[in-house]
Amino acid sequence: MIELVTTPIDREQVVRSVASPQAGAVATFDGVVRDHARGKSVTHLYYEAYPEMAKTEMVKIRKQALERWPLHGLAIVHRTGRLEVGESSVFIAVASAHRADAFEACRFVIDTLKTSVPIWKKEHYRDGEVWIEGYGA
Amino acid sequence: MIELVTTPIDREQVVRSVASPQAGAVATFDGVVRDHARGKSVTHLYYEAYPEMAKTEMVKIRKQALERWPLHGLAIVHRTGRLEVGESSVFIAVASAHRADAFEACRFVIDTLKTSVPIWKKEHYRDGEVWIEGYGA
Amino acid sequence: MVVKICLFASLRDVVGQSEIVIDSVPPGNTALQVFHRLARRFPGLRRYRKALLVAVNQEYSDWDQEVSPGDEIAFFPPVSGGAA
Amino acid sequence: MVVKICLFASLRDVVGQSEIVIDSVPPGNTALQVFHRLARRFPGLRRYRKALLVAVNQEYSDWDQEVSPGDEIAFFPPVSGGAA
Repeated sequence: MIELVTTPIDREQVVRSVASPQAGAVATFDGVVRDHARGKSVTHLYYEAYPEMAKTEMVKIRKQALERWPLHGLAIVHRTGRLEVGESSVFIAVASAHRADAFEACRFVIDTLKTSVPIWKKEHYRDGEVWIEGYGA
Repeated sequence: MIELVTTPIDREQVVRSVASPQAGAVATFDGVVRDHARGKSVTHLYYEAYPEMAKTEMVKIRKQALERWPLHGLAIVHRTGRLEVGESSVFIAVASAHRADAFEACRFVIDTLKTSVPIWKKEHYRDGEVWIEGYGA
Repeated sequence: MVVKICLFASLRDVVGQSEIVIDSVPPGNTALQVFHRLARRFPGLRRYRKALLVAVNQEYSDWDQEVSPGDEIAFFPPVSGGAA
Repeated sequence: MVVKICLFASLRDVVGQSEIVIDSVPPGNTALQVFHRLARRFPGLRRYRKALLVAVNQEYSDWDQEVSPGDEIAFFPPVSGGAA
């Protein structure tokens, strides 16, 4: 499952999409909007994507991970638009027979996603807003 | 949240228990009953715990992780009794400001749990059953 | 030749639109030359040049790649998706 | 003195019960001596000795720890919880 969505991410649905009777381990990563960043209080975030390319890049990352680790399932869902504090911007689920593979692949996916998938976030504060661009923000 | 349960684990409830407005990352690990092990087809598992001590050891692991990484929440739930293929035996959720801490702490918890928490599993096959004891089984 | 340009995040804010069609690009122009052509119209873009990424037809591209008629050329800042 | 012994997994299967109260343990006995006393009654336990863990009052313990009246002594195989 590779999806760009504009509504809240249903984590259980994503986890179920990677389930397999052969999988003994499911690792997930959930990226959540924090109430503070760069020393400022965040009121909400806005995520913008280059949608077609973002999806292409997410498919590539999934393919790389499936080639590199023996996995039974891998799903990536990224949300765009306005997100409130506590809401999930990205959710990754990885299923494998053994836990090391699930952990490593999950980490690889989020690390790679953050440098290659064309999605940007704008942080909104009580007194302004700023695009957070690049360099592992 | 540290719990030993005998009914299905509600993952969403566990994830919600670690949520915090300061947490930007939630890593989870879900240990699931596989349909095969040691070259045999598994029909179901039976988990037995030394309940009071298991809980004490889980509390210790949580404390160690909270001392070692800056975390906003950490929950461990282990299920005992009869489990079918695809059901979760253990679910761990870790929340932190940044993802590296959540991943590392989550990995630490499952690795340590598997060597120190007094819980044993019996694998049931079509033609028999065997206690899986020790050494990272 | 005609190319379509897509802009995102702060670049889109500078230009005030997310898509621009340019119809005066000389054949053989590189992605960098297209950017400079755009920056002449929108000088506010110049300060982004150093940290910019470019994609041609939704694939990351080099700045010296020659563009073709009808290409979709996207300029954008380093990405910041994910969170945490 | 009286101690309570708890057995788990395959050890419990060998003995046929999960708790045994022993009332004839000499003062100063170690956890290992308690195990040997139990193994005299249930010889099937002997083959587990090498890979066994012991807990006294729900804390992992050394085999040479002296036990006290009323202690809860648990013998069990290396753990295998978790899955995967």
